[in-house]
Amino acid sequence: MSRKLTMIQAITEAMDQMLAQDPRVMLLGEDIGINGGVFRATEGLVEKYGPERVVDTPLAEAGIIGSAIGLAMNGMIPVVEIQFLAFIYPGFEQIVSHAARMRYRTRGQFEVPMVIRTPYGAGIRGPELHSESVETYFAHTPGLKVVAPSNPYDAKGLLIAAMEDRDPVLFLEPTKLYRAFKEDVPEEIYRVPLGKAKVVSEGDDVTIFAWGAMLREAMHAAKKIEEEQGWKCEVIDLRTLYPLDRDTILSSVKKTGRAIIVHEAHRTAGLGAEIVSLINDEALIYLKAPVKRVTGFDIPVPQFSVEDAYLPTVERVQRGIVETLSF
Amino acid sequence: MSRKLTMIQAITEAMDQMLAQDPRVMLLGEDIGINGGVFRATEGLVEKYGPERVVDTPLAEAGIIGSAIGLAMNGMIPVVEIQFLAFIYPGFEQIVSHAARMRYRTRGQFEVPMVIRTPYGAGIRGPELHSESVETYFAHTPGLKVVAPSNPYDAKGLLIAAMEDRDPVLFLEPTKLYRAFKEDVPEEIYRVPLGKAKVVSEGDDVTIFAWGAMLREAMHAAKKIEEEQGWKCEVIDLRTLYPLDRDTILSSVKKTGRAIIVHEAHRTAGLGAEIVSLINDEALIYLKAPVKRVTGFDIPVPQFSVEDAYLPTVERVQRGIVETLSF
Amino acid sequence: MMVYSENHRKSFDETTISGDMYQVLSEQGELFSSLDGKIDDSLMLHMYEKMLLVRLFDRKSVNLQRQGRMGTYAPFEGQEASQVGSALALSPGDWMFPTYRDHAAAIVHGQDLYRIFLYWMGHVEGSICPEGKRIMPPCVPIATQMVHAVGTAWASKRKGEKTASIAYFGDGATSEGDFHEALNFAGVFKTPTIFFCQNNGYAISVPFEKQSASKTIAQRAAAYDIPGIRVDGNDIFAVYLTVKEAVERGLRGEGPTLIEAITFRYGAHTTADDPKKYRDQDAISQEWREKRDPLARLQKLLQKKGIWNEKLEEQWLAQMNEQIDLHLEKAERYPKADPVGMFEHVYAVMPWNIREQQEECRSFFKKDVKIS
Amino acid sequence: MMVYSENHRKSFDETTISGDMYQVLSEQGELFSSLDGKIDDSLMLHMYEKMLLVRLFDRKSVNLQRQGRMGTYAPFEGQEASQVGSALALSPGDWMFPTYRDHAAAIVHGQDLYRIFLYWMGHVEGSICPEGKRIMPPCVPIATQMVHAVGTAWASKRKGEKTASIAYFGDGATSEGDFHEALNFAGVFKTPTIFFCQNNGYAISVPFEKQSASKTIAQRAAAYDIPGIRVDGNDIFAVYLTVKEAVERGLRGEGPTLIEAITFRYGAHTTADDPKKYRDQDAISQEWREKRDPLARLQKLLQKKGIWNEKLEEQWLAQMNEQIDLHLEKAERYPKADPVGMFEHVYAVMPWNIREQQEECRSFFKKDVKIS
Ligand SMILES: Cc1ncc(C[n+]2csc(CCOP(=O)(O)OP(=O)(O)O)c2C)c(N)n1
Ligand SMILES: Cc1ncc(C[n+]2csc(CCOP(=O)(O)OP(=O)(O)O)c2C)c(N)n1
Ligand SMILES: [Mg+2]
Ligand SMILES: [Mg+2]
Repeated sequence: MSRKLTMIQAITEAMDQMLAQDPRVMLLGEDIGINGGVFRATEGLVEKYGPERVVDTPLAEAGIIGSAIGLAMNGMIPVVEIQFLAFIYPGFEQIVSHAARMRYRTRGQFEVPMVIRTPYGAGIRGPELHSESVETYFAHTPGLKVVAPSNPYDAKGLLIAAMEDRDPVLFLEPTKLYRAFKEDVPEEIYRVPLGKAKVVSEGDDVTIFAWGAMLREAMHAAKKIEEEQGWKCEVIDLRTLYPLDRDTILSSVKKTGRAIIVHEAHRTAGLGAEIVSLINDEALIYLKAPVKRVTGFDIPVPQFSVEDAYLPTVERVQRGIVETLSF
Repeated sequence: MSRKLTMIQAITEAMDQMLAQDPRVMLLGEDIGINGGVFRATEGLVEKYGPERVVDTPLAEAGIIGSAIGLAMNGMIPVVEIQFLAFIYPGFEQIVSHAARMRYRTRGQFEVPMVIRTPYGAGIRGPELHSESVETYFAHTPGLKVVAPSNPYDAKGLLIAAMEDRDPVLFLEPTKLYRAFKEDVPEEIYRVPLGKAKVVSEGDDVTIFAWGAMLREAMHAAKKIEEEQGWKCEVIDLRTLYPLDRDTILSSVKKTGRAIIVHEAHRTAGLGAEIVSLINDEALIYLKAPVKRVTGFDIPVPQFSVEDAYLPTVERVQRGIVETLSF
Repeated sequence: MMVYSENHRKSFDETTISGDMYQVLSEQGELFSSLDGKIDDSLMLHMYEKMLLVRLFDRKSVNLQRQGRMGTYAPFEGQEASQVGSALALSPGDWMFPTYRDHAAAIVHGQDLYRIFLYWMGHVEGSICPEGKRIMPPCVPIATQMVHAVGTAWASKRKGEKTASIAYFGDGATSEGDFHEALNFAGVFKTPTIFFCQNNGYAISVPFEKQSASKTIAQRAAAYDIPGIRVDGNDIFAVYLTVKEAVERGLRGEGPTLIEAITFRYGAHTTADDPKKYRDQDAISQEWREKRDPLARLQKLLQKKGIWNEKLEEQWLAQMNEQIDLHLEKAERYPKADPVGMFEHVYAVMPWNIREQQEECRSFFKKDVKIS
Repeated sequence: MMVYSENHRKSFDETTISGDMYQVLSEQGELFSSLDGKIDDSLMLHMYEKMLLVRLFDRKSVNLQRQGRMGTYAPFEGQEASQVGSALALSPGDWMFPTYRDHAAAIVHGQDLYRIFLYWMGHVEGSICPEGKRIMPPCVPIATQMVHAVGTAWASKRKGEKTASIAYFGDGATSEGDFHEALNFAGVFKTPTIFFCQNNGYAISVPFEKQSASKTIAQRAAAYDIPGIRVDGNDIFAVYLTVKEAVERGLRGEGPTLIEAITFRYGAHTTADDPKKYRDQDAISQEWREKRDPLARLQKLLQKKGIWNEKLEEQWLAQMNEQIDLHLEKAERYPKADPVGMFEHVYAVMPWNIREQQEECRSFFKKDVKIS
């Protein structure tokens, strides 16, 4: 059975069902209790599972993430909510120097199975530092997994998979999509495997890689390109940003010979560069044109009056496709 | 007039001369006073300039970097020493959310002219977290400049340029090279401009990009390749990692048609990927082979008994060159 | 007056203790002690006027947000005495580090109203302060500005300038590591920094009892051997005198002070927040309004003194509304944000990648960039 | 005994106060109060033995480093009473979070000596503890492990296990934000965490006066309304009893305790450090050795009690040196690090990129990888 849910509902349901099923699961974060989280992702959960399992913490991200590390090492499965991605920075050391390394450091003797959920990305007219997309920092950190769903179905399945994963997972939720649309989501517990990209639509002329909120821009652009120019784009949702699903990336590019990467993050040293490099490494001879990066710019995500100009737009993606196809 | 100095001596001299010349300059850090810093970079300076200008701070990196931001905004030029690169993480938020953004946020009304110096990189048999090379985190952060010298001459000139720069500069000092060799260093104050790479040796067959401690591996490999195979490598020291000197990168690759990037950092989403992408963007048609990344692996920098295996070696670079040239 | 650190007891006079916080003006508008030589009638009137202005500004802002003319906004109604009183105790050259909620303080210290409108309208120029002022942009990441206020004060001290720095923050902010590091640094380097905490009892939905096992914030000062004072944050005289003395101490070279001002925000955390979810909003907010309102309290005193009456208030209201409307007009007439401008000021000199991206953006500009 | 937090005064007995720290065993080996029912003769002997063993181990390690048989090492000589006394107060299942200097504590809690040698020889396997133990690897980034010890204790509490967690840290660590966040979290969630600070007066070269304006570390507990105790860290009885009581409090559900143990490292910060640069090393170190040595002090008492003599000591020394040598042999005979192994355990299941890189590395392996 499935019903239509928004992404935020799908996320709530994933946590709800895992709390119900596994007593080791605990939620930690600022305002996630009675307030249900600033985006209402934990709405109703403290009422159902009590304040010992759905914990309003003090306002201190190193404290939250660091104590979650301890909880995870001692048998719990903590799911941390960070209010916005930029507010993860006070806990950066805990993530990079500890969560990501505890297994390595102890040769597998201790592990840190935890999930850090956080809204990310622009497009909701947020104040400064509420719209960041710095997945690169984490995709450059061995020991972490990084996930970014683009739709309700994947959000639930990926979050459950993340909670069952034995490694720390950073779970990036595109704020802009929380309530953007509804989609069929099965009622039961199911998994969408980490590390697997998804071919969202098939095509032969060019591959578009995207994730999170950018997937919709990519799809939109692909549709317009098909309507206007008749070219068929293959659109791939990466879903997991670390480890990347290289096979899916390469087999598509080997087929199309052309690729575009769309991401909100700054261009320089963004994850797009790694995808370009994977293609360079293994599929250079298939390339009929340079791989194109359509990305956020190399400036701080600006105040919201101009955030639409910061973000890749359908038109920017379209132009990228045209450039690539007419190279 | 010049004398032979080690890199650490050149760095000390840069600070010494700038302290002498500019009363706004202040040094801040853990153990930088009477102890002269754990690597002795500030040796003798507190005796010369007093504890008000060469300040032993409490052990708190957010406090150090954050108060340096305030000092910089109010007319000082703070030069912060972080004991090892991994210990910058507690101050990560201060760097990313403040130092890098204050100018932007205030439309240029306030600026943060500061330098954060820190030893980085492996190869000195250091304990865990003493050998990191995470320049990507910072090269993906608009508003910062990132510099990494590979020799005493550049170290002094770049550090002086960084201290005179009006933007915050992260100054990465390759620990392994601090005392590795001596070189002619002019006595007077001089600048090596930020943002300019240097062609260290010219060649037509392949370009090798490197920085910091890896430059020597690159040079060594180039020499062996020339001796053994007769191929001539063009070796380029990037020196500034943000902003990258694209012109120098591209004109060399357009000439040689082949490129190798050598860095200690993890491969995935390392700065090498950005260089591959710049080449892809503008010089794809010149490429005779995939650009090769010879890098640290996608694992935490391991304990020192195996750090030599983590680091790119001359042999790994050589093999990379051969692969590229025989593609 | 409750002072939490020994070495401070001497310097602050112990005029009045009510409950465990320093009070001068009772909730009924009575003075607990004489203000002769400290606060004269004209300053009292000035205090009242400023509180009135910022309250009107705050209400206007909430309304603008509701009408869709402004983005999310963080209201401060109820906290006027804390913000106005503390800001009035500063000298014009002092450095101010406000949060997203401290517009009243910023306005009193010289920020233009239209800038604050611009800020919440999402304009890049909303964080600029008037030339020569040191009013920092509203700080978004909690507690991070506290260390900056150590740095600026430290620089002032090194330069021999008689300039203090004040950091505003909330009760929730006291849980962050930066709070600790800032207080410790300021204690070590004896910087003229005022750490001004508005304890409004909540960090969004989280009440202070969940924030810490400690009963007060002022008591934390002892951990750094600096003075910690708890004041009635709805008593503008108590706030003003406390901050004034803290500034003087700082400028005498005696170091920082931690001030905990007990107050309450009547409204939501931001316009995106629904306080009914986490507290008995109507009752609790009404109780604070009725019993402890910072304006009403001062009004009573002024009325008794015969320097306030309804007519005067109406005049003020008219003038102030006009002033606010002028600023609003200025903000709403402000040139539409030019996307191409967002590439400026990332660096002192624009590097090649940003320059090219600016061109890239420019090429789209006329056609498809929606500007709000 | 000086207790810095009210609600604690009742639970700790106030047997003896010397200076401002809790002492039981005087520097001359006299007992300030009876230990009947608390520490019997055999435990005293055990304490002494353990201190002797770890001292030998420490000296051996320093020598090995000098001989180039080991990398940089962080010696703890002088701090034996703090480390051994605290570790002996734990139960076998308690979680221990040591720093790079707390090998004595780790050894007492069950870590194998050869593992510690391996650690400083740079072996990847140097951080493993015996099966079933909860001895964490030496924590390198200062103060970061303190929050972990909140988490593990919290989990124990949730699971209804009678298990405490102890975090070791130094005086310098108290300046980091994580110190603050850990104490605050533990206070809020009342976790059975013992925050055990060895105040050896220096963070590398920086004396505590420069670390903070606060006079003691124990007094910081008041900021979180948790108990803070200052003990003579060279008095193993005082340390043991204090930690024991803190563990009991924690397991009774009364929350965390901050303990400041006053001690001194006789040697350098690490073998890479030269203490003569920043202190009058010979004089100050000699003074501590002569007046306050943790072993000498206990030896005097044991001798008076007639349960210690030179012969016994010699027997012990012989046995212990043999034991240490066996472990050293084991460590030195340990298989040379296999570079290919460094790719394991980054993730539970190796992803493709690491697998391929492992192959890449393997292909170089026999020829050019220098292994130390
Ligand atoms: C580092 C960080 N974490 C989380 C947030 C999200 N956030 C914004 S305001 C707030 C509550 C702040 O409470 P308090 O310090 O009491 O100030 P108040 O809002 O009551 O004035 C939170 C959690 C943030 N801005 N920065
Ligand atoms: C976050 C961080 N900053 C800096 C360092 C470098 N460092 C290692 S030990 C040390 C001094 C620690 O002093 P203290 O806490 O007193 O412990 P002690 O060494 O005296 O046992 C410093 C600064 C580090 N390991 N981690
Ligand atoms: Mg608050
Ligand atoms: Mg110490």
